[in-house]
Amino acid sequence: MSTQHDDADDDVENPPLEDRLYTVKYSDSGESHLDVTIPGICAEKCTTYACQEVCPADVWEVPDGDEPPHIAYENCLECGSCRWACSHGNVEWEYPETGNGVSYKFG
Amino acid sequence: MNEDWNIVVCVKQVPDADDVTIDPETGRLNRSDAPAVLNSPDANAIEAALELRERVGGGRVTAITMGPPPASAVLEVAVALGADDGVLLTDRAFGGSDTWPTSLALAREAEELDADVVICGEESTDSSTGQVPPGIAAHNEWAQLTYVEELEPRPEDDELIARRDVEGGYERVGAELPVVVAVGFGENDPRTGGLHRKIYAETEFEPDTVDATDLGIEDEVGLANSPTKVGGMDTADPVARENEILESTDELTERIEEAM
Amino acid sequence: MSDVNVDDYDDVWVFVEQHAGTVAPVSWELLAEGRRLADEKDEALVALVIGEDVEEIAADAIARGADRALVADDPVFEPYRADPYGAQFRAVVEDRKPDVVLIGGTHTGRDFAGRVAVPTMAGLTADCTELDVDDEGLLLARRPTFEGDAMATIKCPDHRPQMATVRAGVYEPAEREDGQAVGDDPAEREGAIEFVDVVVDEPDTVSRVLEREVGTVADITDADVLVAAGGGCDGDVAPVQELADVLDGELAASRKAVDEGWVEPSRQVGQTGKTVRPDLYVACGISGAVQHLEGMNDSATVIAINDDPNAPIFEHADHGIVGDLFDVVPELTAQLRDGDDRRVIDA
Amino acid sequence: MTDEANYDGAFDAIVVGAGLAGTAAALTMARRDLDVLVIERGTAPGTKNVFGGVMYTPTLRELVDVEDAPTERYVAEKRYGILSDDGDETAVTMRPQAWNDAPHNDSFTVIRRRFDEWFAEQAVDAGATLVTETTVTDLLKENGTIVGVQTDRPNGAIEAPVVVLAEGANSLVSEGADLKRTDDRKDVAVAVKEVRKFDRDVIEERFRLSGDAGAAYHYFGDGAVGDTVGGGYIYPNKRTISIGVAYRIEDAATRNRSPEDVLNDFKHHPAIAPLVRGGNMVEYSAHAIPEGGVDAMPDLVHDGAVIAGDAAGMVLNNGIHLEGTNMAIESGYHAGDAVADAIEQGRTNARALAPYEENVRNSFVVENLEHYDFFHELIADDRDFLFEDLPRALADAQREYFRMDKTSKDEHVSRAKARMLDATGGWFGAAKKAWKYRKVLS
Repeated sequence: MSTQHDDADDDVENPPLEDRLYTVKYSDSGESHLDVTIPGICAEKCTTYACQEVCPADVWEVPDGDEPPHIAYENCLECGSCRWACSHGNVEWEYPETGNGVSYKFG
Repeated sequence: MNEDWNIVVCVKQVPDADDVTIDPETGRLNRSDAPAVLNSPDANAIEAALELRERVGGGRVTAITMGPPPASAVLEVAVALGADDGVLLTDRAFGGSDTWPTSLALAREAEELDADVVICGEESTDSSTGQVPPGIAAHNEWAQLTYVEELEPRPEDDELIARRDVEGGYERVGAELPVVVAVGFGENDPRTGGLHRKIYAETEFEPDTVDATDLGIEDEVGLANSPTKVGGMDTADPVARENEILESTDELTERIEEAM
Repeated sequence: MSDVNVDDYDDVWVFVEQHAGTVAPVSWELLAEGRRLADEKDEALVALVIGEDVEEIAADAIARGADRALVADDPVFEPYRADPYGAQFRAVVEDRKPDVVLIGGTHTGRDFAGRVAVPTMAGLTADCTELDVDDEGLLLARRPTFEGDAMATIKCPDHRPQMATVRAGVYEPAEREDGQAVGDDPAEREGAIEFVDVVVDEPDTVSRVLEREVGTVADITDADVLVAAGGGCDGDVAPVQELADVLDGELAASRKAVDEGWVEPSRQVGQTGKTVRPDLYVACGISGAVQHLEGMNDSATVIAINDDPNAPIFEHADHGIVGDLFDVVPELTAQLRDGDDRRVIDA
Repeated sequence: MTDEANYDGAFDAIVVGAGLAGTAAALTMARRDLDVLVIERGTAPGTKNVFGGVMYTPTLRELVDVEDAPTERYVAEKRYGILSDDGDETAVTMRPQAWNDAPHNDSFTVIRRRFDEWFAEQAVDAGATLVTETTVTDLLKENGTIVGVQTDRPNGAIEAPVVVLAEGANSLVSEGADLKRTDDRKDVAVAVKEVRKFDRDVIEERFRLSGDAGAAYHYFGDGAVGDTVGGGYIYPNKRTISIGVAYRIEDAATRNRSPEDVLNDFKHHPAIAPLVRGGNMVEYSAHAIPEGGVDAMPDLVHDGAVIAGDAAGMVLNNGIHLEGTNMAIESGYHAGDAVADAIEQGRTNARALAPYEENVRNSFVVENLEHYDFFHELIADDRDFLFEDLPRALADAQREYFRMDKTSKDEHVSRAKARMLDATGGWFGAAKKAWKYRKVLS
């Protein structure tokens, strides 16, 4: 699906994800609230990497080779898309505990 | 019979440092829409106070704070974590106080509470002078222990031993009671408050309130009695960096050699 | 609240901090800045030394530019304790009425400064990074607040003395040029050393030092070169340590590397660690969280090595390379080592 | 001093989540003198809630004085644009004068962080108890009846005769306790949003607004969200603009276009770029929107518990209408009302709480969901026509219809008609489509 609107007005700012995540207020509980139920499934069975595809914040990163996905839980915006997207139901998804995680200032 | 220690922990409400923004045009600091929260180093002070009470085997932990009425929220945080009580020092007369009158008010209240140990955070994120704890000790002429990593109570000798962080090493220093302690930022892992305790703290708990007259210092506080005045506040311009991204390690080696 | 007559207060004092005869480097840095301020104010620069058998240090201070030295010499002051130091310092201040008092912002300076400022109702500004005097000779003390995002200028118009604790590493130290001192005509550089009455004795003290271990733990705040290990090291900091050795710098670390137990806490740089100002800071596998940047942003040159091109550290670095630190760092170490050999041959 | 509290600790009801449904329920119960405990996982109500940008307030108006609520602008203009990915836009704009007078068609743009906190304060003022920074991790059950909740704090269990599950789209507690099935990824949309800060007059000039008037722009077609089913939106606030896209997680998972790319491309479309250029970004956010409609709705009533708001899938998205806020508040109100009645009768099993489900089914909440229930399958299998062919056909037909040359108007009309019929598959195709979409307009 090609996008023909590269000639659009140039001062539409689309900052890199790093700057976008920098605008989100976040408190780190120190441990990940996300995990994979059975690592083996990702390595052997998964070919679609849906978790990586749907994530708006690059939390999931599927390495080549056979380790489970790398989870940058500090980026998580708590939308939950990965838990629905994974066709193997292999995403362990919990809320960050006791008030940690994102704190939206607008929402 | 173990002596119960009266432990007072000083806490402060500050604008959340994450939300203090700098207006790009005027360069002025914008604290208005930053929510007021507990000064983060004070979380280590509360934890140290609760641990001390547990190690002494008894005694009371009373949180005190100086500020406008909404500041009682940080007393609720302390009570929710396990402090027994809280006292709010609030009075229009306190307005504009710098370290000198602030530490005076806290010192007088600590005396009122017959404190054996006063515990503070290392500094506050909004003024970060780190001078209030030594100020309290000086006003009361009590012993003090700053940059503390660990506390070792010796109730039988009325002494508190602390491991202090000093440049290039550490010290173990014993201090006679009463003593004022400043706990190093990040030196312990604050506990999570119990659910029922937090509900009690945020609903039924009411702090006592004390004003300048109660402490007998009504004409020793406020702007007039503050030696230091803020002459100006502007944004710190970030250090200019070249941001050069190199392709090969030998170019990087050259840059390293140049910087030596 | 007694009104102070500011005109009764003169001279710029610099506190020379020493432990068992070893002077803290920041004291000589403040002596240099003190000299400049004293000349601006056309007043004397006085060194204040508290300790045991410290006359030699007082002489050193004069050789480095102080006009006079005041010395409180007694066993009660060794090792350092806040209450005796505070009481003695206060007594001398109340007696001699200095206008400006500069103290190094070390854990010692920031520990006892309050015990001087409170009883004398002096204006104390902590952790300054810039000093100046305005045209009426009023001290302008500038310091960072809000995690370094803002700079506040603090004044002390109606109270004296004007006290400030100042961060280490801001100024170049005042040097001794073989017996002569900075600035003044070298020949007459003797200046009086005066021993003041000691007002403290042991029974008055309320604290005792049981143990003091200094020098066993790295003091990364003093190092000129720091090579820092971050989360990207995944447990193996050996290559980073080797690079530090070849640069004869010190190993430093981000909070993640310390929390994971790969590096000892005393080497942590950042909000809950140390603030450093080396000439060269090499960040290996460090993403660049704001809490870390706050501790190393004053480094002269920052080099960043990270495999994520978007890592914020690159925005705060002078030179960087995107790559796996386990490849890049050993290569740098090797090239620098060959470079040393080459230099040895050429010398 | 030990860890147990010395407050009496007995609550009539526990509400999980201080979002719109949870707070509406808590406010309603508090006003009927129930002892209500609201447990919010965020540091304050609103910190964990993200939405498009427009709050619909018909039920809110019955609970509080909307004039006191922290709103940004009232919606004075609705605009629907169809975007082709060649850069064309065909749009319909409505600015009924009546919307400029209160109650402004009960449509306001709001900032959830401020609104939710204010709304929760009304419940607290009415007597509810709010505890924050606490996450409910499970339900407490005694032989099948729900008797309380477990939280992630020490000594974290607490009991009450009824639990109102208003946990939002990620209804982990309801799913964990098997009160509802986890939705299929075809029935959930991922939404990403950007809030940009502007000077107030820039916004008012750019969107032709004055005073507190605002607007709600919605966009569809491949030019908006690419090869997926979904849409984009722009909602001007006082000094910020909300810009976002939402589309099915199914498509995000299979069309290898990340939500961030879809948002970036939406912003670059020639019809969108002039409205969003400049300013500075102050927040990037993401959220999930349940779109399973009435089929995906779980049982709303259980022994000792009810489910309300997004957690019950109560969001209407049929392209034209994107409504969740009104449904959340309405369902919260009905939940609170039914729980209060049940408590007063002293019985809180599913039968005693049944009026909640009846009232919600008889309200606009479920009626609208049922009315547009067909819409989902329709959209899915007619996607290419609606999102790819129609936008382009409309653009081409307009060009023909409004062409300025020396041929006759008849010429233009017939060419425009031909282009449309070509897209719909002739007269017969057009009739079939009209029949299929009759419910949209009827």
